Amino acid sequence: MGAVLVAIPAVPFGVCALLLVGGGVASRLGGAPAGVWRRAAGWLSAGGTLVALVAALAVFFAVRSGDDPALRAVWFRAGALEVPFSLQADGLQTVMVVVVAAVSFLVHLYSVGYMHGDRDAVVYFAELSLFSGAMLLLVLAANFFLLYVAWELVGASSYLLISYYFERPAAAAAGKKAFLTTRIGDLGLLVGIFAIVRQTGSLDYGAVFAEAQGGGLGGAWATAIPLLLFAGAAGKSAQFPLHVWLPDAMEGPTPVSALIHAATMVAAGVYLVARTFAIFAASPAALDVVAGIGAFTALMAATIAATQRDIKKVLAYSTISQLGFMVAALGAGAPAAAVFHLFTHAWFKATLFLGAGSVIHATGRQVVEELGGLARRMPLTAGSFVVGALALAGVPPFAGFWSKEEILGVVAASHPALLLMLLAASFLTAFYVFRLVFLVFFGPGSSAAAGGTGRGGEDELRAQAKAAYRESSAAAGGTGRAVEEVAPKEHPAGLPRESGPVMVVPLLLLAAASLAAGLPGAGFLGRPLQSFLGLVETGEGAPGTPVWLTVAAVLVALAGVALAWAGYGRRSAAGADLDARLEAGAPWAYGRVAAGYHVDAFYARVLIGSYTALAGFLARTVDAAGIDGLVNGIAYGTLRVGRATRRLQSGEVRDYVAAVVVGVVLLAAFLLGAH
Amino acid sequence: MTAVLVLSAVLFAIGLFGVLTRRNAITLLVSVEVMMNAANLNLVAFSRLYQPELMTGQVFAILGIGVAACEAAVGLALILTIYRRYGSTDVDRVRLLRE
Amino acid sequence: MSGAATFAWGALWGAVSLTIVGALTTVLVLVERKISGRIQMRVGPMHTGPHGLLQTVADIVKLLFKEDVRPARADAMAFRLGPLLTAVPAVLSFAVIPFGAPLIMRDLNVGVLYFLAVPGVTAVGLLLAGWASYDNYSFLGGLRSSAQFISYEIPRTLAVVGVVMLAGSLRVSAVLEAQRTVPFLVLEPLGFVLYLVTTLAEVNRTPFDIPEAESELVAGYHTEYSGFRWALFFLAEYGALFAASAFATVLFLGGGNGPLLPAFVWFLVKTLAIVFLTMWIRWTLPRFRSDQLMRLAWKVFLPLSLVNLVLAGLAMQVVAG
Amino acid sequence: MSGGQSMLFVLVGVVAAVSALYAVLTRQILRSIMSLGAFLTAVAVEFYVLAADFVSVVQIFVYVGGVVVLMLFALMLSASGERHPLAGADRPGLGAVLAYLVGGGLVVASLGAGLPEPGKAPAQTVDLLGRSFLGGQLFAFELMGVVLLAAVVAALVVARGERQ
Repeated sequence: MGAVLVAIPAVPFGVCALLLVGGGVASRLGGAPAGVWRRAAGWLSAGGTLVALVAALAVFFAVRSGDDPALRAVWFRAGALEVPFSLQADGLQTVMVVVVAAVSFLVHLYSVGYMHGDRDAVVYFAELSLFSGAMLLLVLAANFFLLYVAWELVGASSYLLISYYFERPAAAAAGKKAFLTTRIGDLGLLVGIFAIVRQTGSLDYGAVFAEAQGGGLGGAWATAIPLLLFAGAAGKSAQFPLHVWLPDAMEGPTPVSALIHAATMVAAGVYLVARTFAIFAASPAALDVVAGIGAFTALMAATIAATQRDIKKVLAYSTISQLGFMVAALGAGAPAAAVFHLFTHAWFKATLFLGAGSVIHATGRQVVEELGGLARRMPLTAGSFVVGALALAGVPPFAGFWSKEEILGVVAASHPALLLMLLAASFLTAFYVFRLVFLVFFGPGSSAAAGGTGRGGEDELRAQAKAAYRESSAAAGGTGRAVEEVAPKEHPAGLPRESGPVMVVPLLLLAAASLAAGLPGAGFLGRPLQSFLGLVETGEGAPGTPVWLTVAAVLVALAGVALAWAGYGRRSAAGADLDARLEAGAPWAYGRVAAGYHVDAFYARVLIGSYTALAGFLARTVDAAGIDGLVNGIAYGTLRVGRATRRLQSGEVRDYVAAVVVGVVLLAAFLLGAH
Repeated sequence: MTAVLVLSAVLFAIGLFGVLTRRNAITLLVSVEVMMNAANLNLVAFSRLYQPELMTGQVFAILGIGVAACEAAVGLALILTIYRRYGSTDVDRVRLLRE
Repeated sequence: MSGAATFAWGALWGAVSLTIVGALTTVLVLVERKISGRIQMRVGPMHTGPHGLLQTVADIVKLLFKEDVRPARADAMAFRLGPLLTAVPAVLSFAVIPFGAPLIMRDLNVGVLYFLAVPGVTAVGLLLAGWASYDNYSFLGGLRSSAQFISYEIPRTLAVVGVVMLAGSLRVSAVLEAQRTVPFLVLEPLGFVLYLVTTLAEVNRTPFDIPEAESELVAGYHTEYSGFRWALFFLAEYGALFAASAFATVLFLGGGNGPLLPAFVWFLVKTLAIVFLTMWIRWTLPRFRSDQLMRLAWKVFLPLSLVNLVLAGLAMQVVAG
Repeated sequence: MSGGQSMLFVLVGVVAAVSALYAVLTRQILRSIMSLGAFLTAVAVEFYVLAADFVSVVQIFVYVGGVVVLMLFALMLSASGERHPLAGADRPGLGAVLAYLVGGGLVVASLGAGLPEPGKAPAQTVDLLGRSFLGGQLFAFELMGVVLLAAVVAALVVARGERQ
């Protein structure tokens, strides 16, 4: 089974290398080979993740039949520390690997259609494969060192993917922002790992967890280590205050957003905490911090999401909010519930994102006011989007209901004070997602008559890419007409229509999953998923959500849906009715919320501004005056001394001889005197 | 033995005086040769005094003579070059070492 | 031998040497003129004395009483030193020539080297003479002669080194002892030829007699000399010729070794045979040009003398059996 | 050294010192060189008196027959325009003081050392010297060869360099 474990991350990595090397060769050859390779890249890449998925399923069934696959080899030694190269697949990791592999596969498949005709498709798929491979490695790693390597690989490849349209300043900036923001968390993780090595002398999961459960971390470290690890998790999982990168990351291609949000990058943080929960369990204080941050993030992001006008922005804040739910569950001592929500969230968020991508792909727009009435034009997309929305809102029996209800249950049991925040967040969740549904798919189609000249930045770029493609083809000797036939025609001038099967099939599959994904963890089925995970829990007593809470949750969700319908769905030309009214009612507050509480501006002004000021001070005062002054002073002093002593150099050999003789005489006199 | 040492000291001083005062490159060389001979004299004398059977001092005296020959050859080549360049063998005119 | 005795013996030998050289020069000049006459189908000097035997004696008398002409702007000291420094080494080199078993002034430890070193000073004399004359032709002649002298000194010394290797000593008596059975001419024919040819150059004999080239340099470094000083150059030339021939006898022909006759006689016979050989060459061969001469020294004789060293090594193996 | 030899040594030593002094002091370069020749010959005699006959002959061979000739060549080639080149002296005061200090110091040290007279010299100097050269002092011998070669090459390069 060890070979299968290695194959899961290795195959996507191999595909990545193959794509890049082959792409290099093909672009050297130019013309037809380059085109063929570009078209083949997507299928190769998807094939790689399919292999990973099959392997992951094999692992899953092996684990379920009682096997415990693991691989262990010594990687290298550093002094007394032995760094192993070890993979393993216990319950949690098996579930994660299956989810990651499955979502990756679907996103790859979807990308084949979405990226069709893109100039740099080979690079895109290579990066996507790298990302998937890194994520799979992260999930399978059995020691902290390998985990950290994979962790950074995920960060690096996400940077590449987010700034894929690097010609666009916003995309480049977003990639940089994501990378730098998560690095802050990564630093915490790294220090945490150092602390772990220092306290336990081992990197191995098993050894470290055993030590932690036995209270071996010692005193303050027992709290500091989980908090440091959580810093890493907060970075990757976009928890307050490190959440700012996620909305901007929407600058990447939509499939990338889906991949990042649904199952991979943001899940890494939650997975990390769940994986190392044995360490967290040793420190109630750390758990309280985690729970507080989670709940706060959930509510804050939900309010922001309710005010956004860009589909992808709404979904981005929604992800942050849902991650807040998961983190709150972790803080409440129920990692199983968090993973369960992660599991269900993966499916329905992927559904929503791919649906949104489908809409953008078809219309070239992504601002809600410019869209509408698409349900008739794109029924399949609309249907699956609604399924995803219901799941997100927590309406039974969709997937989100089961997991969210469980989270509410554990939080109510451990941190009652936070329950209200989460309920409010639930309400807002239902509200903003159905606001999206009503504005985009129902009502008068403000976008129905629009041509392909929308202001969707992404599509603009795609159009540019196509133009460039045409130019290069023309330069290669083709006639203009032949090029026109070769160039992809996804955007007929005219009405938007349903996307092609490559995009719709994954969408439908995901929608089905969004409907059913709650069942493995549902209480009435005995919660097989949670027990399969085999995680340590700190929650007291039997987990189970009180009936009143279930009822309250459902009612809250329905209330949100109803408010959305009232605000946006009822009237035919509703448009931004409720938005306008809210904004008019409390312009000050609404603006603050819509701007994400100005966290970004705060960072820009306080952190970056002060840092820049400090750097400026150092450069102008300390460096220019102090250090440079010292260096220049030394140089000037040397020059002056040289000028002064130059007179001694008469250039006459006899003078030098005389000097030597004088020296000899003096030395002899000295020696004789000493004698 | 004392006579040898005194003679050698006197010769050395004479050569040194020449090196310090003479202006012409050839006479400089002459003075240096005087000094070297003074040293050779000492070498031979001490060889006889302490190691008459080993001849080490004489070996080095011969070595010194060889070095003197080399020095003369190279020095004179330099003098010729200097003469061709400056039209004189006075070292005072050769002040490239200064700046 | 005490210091005083050494001094007395040296003075005696110096006087004897000087007499020998003077007499030899007188005789050899006559002999040469006679031989040259025979070679050139003439009779040579015939009028002074019977068959012209007193011709050179008369010449010497003439030279001794001739006016000593010195160029007006010549450097007086150098002008006087020049001929002296050419003549004195020739006389000094007689100190290590073994005319017979007891007839050698000092059988030095380093006799062979002494014989090579002392005539080396001649180069200084040649330069001085040419320089002091304040005459461009003399100056050039002096430079050429001394350059020639120094150049040929190297292959000459190396040729002698072969003999020293075979004899295993620098002592003249040891060299002779080593040739008791076989003269080194047999073991070292190349060395002998090299020594002979380079000796011709050293003593300015044809085909290397540049100073005699009237057409080019008006007789070279001694153009401006006359009278007694000129006689000194003559003395030096013939003294050196005889000394070099005598040393050829010592080094290659076994010195005084020979049957029946006394060593002294054998030595003179052999030496005079070589002297005759040089005269024969002089009146037979044409002269080299100055540049050809130098090229010959550095590009032919120097490599040949190195080859000779290797051959001497082989000969040592043969002797050692 | 016997009494006669000591006397000879002192006598020749005086000659050497006088000729050295003249070589250093005279304004005529030619005379300086000639005087050097005399000095070198005197030193060669001193070597002989000190029972270093091989060194003595080498001194004549190399110095008188080689170095002095080279110096004459240099003089004549470099001063061909002026037949009696004169060379002055600078700062004789400083030179005299320094030379007096060094020489005086050395003389005082020599007188104060009280070294014994050397014993009888070995007879086979050349044999011993040869064994020393090819035995214990082989490195010095080889080094001298290398130095000579380097000097020949250097002299050639320096003398030819200007013509390019």
